[in-house]
Amino acid sequence: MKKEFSKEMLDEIGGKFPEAVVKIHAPRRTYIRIPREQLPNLARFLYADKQCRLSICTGIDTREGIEILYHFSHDESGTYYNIKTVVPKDDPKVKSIATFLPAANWIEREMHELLGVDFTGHPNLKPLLTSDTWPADLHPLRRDYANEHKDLKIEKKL
Amino acid sequence: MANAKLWGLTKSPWVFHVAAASCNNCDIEILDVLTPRWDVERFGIVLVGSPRHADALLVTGVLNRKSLPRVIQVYEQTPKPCLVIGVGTCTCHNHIFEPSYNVVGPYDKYIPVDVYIPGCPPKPEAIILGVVKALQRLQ
Amino acid sequence: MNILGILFNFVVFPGFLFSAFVGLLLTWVDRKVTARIHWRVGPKIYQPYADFLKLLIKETIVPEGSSRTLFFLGPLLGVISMSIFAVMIFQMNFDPTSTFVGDLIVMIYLLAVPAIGIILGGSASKNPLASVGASREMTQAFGYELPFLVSMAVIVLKAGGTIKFGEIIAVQQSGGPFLYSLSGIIAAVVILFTIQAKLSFVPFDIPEAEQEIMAGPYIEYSGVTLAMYKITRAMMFFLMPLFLVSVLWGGLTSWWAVLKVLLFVVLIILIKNTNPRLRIDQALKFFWVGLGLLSIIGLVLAFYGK
Amino acid sequence: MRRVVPIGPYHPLQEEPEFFKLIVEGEKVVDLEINLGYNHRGHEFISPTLTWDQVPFLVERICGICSDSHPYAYVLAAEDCAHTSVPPRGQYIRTIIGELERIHSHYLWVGLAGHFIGYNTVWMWVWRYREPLLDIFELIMGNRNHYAINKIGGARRDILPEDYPRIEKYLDLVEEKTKMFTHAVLDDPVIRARLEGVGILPREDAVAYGVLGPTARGSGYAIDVRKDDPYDAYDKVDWDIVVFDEGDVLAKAKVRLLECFESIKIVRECLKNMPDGPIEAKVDEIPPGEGIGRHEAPRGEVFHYVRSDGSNMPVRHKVRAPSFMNIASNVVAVKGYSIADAALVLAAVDPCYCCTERTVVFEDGKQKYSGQDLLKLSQAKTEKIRRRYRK
Repeated sequence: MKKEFSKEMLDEIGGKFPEAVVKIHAPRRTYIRIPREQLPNLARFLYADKQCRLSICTGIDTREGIEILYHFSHDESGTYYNIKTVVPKDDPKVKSIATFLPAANWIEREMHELLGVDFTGHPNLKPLLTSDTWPADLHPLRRDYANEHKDLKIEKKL
Repeated sequence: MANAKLWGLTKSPWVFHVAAASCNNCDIEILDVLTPRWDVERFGIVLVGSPRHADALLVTGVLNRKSLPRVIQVYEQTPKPCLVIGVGTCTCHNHIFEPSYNVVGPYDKYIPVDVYIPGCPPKPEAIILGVVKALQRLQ
Repeated sequence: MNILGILFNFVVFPGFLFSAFVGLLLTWVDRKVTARIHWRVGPKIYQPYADFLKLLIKETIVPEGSSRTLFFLGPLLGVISMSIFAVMIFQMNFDPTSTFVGDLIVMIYLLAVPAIGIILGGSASKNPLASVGASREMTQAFGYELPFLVSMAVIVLKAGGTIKFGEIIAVQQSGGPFLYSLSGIIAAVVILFTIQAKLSFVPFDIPEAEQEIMAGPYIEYSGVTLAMYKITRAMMFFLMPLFLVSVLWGGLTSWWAVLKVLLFVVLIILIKNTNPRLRIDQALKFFWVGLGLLSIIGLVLAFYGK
Repeated sequence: MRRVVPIGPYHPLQEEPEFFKLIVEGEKVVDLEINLGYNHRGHEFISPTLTWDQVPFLVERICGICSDSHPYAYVLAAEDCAHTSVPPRGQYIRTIIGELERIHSHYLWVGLAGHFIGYNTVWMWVWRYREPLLDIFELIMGNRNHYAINKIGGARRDILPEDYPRIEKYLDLVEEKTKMFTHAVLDDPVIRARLEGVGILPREDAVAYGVLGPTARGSGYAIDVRKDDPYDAYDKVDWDIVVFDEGDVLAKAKVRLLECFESIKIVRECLKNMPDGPIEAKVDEIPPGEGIGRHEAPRGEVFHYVRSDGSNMPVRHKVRAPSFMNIASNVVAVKGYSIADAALVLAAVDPCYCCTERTVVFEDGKQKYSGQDLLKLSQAKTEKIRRRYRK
């Protein structure tokens, strides 16, 4: 039983969210670009109405700004719907989707730590990095992160 | 008397397994040497559950900022004399993880390591050899 | 008997040193048989002795904030009680007339002391896992003591109501071992499982479950104190099957008794290696409902002389 | 009275450092705090400093047990980005290694699960039959672990035809032994008593937490990348998904044991139909763009996302290991059971912390539930389970 990719859902998304820009990279790999205000609504639509499973989120530091991808997997058709949004670097704020999707809880915190993206409304967004001594404003996955960590002090015992 | 002490130590090394930030492979190979094909219980080597009971610490993986204090704590909890055996290339020189921001360098900056066993992961034979070498160091 | 002779009895033969020696030997049997079941070769015969020697020369750490007296008293209690137990059991096997009223009760008490030592030591070490282990040990002791005591009652009943250990052996030597009857077999089964629990062997190693609470009460022990626990365990491993043989299978009448003890030891090892660990509530249920009922059936059967 | 029972960071339950704090009342677990970060090595940071062909060696070292899965997903992502098609023989070789690895990983779990419930005999026996498989890996790829078989565009090493009989011989052995273990483990009343009805993860929570692999399939949530989004040779062979509805530890054990049979079936068929030809396609450069690779690892779907700007290094490489999702679900599965069960439940997802923490994750339990909330939660959970069984 081979599952087939269909364009129906993309059309539905296009109808519901007119701002969305859809790109089909390959069969079963679609990228949907959307403004950040609409992102939680689209995520809720995919998760609650279409039974998509949140796979993971990715944050990328690009020239345009910080790009955030939410990878949703639609297991019935084996398709990945990747919601993409770009936030400016000086105001990296996105509404959290962890409020209704527990699977997003950890990954949003991780992105908050590594990329400095602020997820508003996240239930437990503590800026805690690898260890307690890690400075809160140092984000290793940002492009401007130089090897500052080499100078970081390590509590040395013994 | 000294001979008896040495005999007791070399014939019954109980090891406690400390995995810092390891990739699991050395850990699995350490468990492997307990299983039927290698069976290190022949030599009296037993994996124990508490650092208080251990004579040797098998450390694996690179050290990161968070596991470092824990590893030092485990080392301090172990009754002396105790051996520290580094299993895997990661323990020698951080291996492929050298550029990372979270890796804080090889072990001997923090705790005295008696024997390093290179390999990614070292074969079970190599691990046994490393423990034997460590025991020879005692003598 | 002069004071030196008594000391010799307690410290060397058949007290501490002798039973510890045999116990460690049986520990080796345990490890070897276990290894063979696992398809391994297993340790050499001197292994338990090397372990013991090594623990003696290691550093002994007393955890910060623990109660020092209780921390050392815990392991000591077990060793002392088992030494006394060893002297009593051998004395009465060789000379049943040296018995006194109520010595069976004393022995039952002595068998319960190591568990108390573990509970004391575990609660004194100020470690959350050790206290969980101690509370599990306590719960388990409540579980296994009930069927154990009922089975003891079976034996007392079969021996004609005597609570003298020597007389129990004497009755068996004249009238045949108790084991050759239905209630005797039931009592043997119940006591065998109780021994398993008292030794904390799988499936009843709940108090020290390594994978759940590390080593439970022993977690903070090191060096000499840990060696004392190990030696108590080894002595129990020798003395409890011996006790079982004494009260049910005629005592130490001939060299056959050695084989009988070995038989029970191997049975214990087999049970240990063919079962997963139970949960504490499952163990309690097993002891109170399963073994409790079984032992009461044994008691009724013994009353009717079966 | 509430107490905190720490599990870890150095604990015999797990081979890797991980810190679980069980909040218990007596023996009953009322809450769980998961504290990760002890294994964070920053793979995503190192990856853009390596070339495309070097990255497989890095991602291989994310995890030693599934050291085929991460490179596999990575090369699939790079191939998706470059629109490369792999020659059939390369596809078959990768599939065979992937499935052999699944057998090895499931065997490892069954053995360790035996160890966790104090049944060392199971551990020793299962691992005894795992050894010949490692020999086969050594035969084909020269290392017992860290196989380095995946390469962008195909496979790095060929399986020689003279090695087929040895693999087939091993498959016969492992099929026989898996049958034995399945009977021995699943028919043992004491094991059943320990595993049945423990650590139930209802289907609703499984979906909400996005759990994967055997953990999801044990909860009646039938997802499997090999069926949903077939890659390489998986749609050219005939096999079935194993799904159980109970959601407890026993169901997860059953899924893993029965999956071994499916893996044997796949490897056998692949060996039989193995096409001739080259094992790899030449990939000159990765064009600018993005790619997604998914591979069904023994623990669930491994997800890799790469972004290329046309240079010889990836710009961004995102790794999502299955345990990342599975471990988070423990918070639901462990509540209301005893400490003894908790240890088992935590181990039942076959956690792989080194996978989880290739990047930072940190959970400190600030969300404490009050007693009333907990009561409600557990009632809701019971209700869910009841509804499911009534159906």
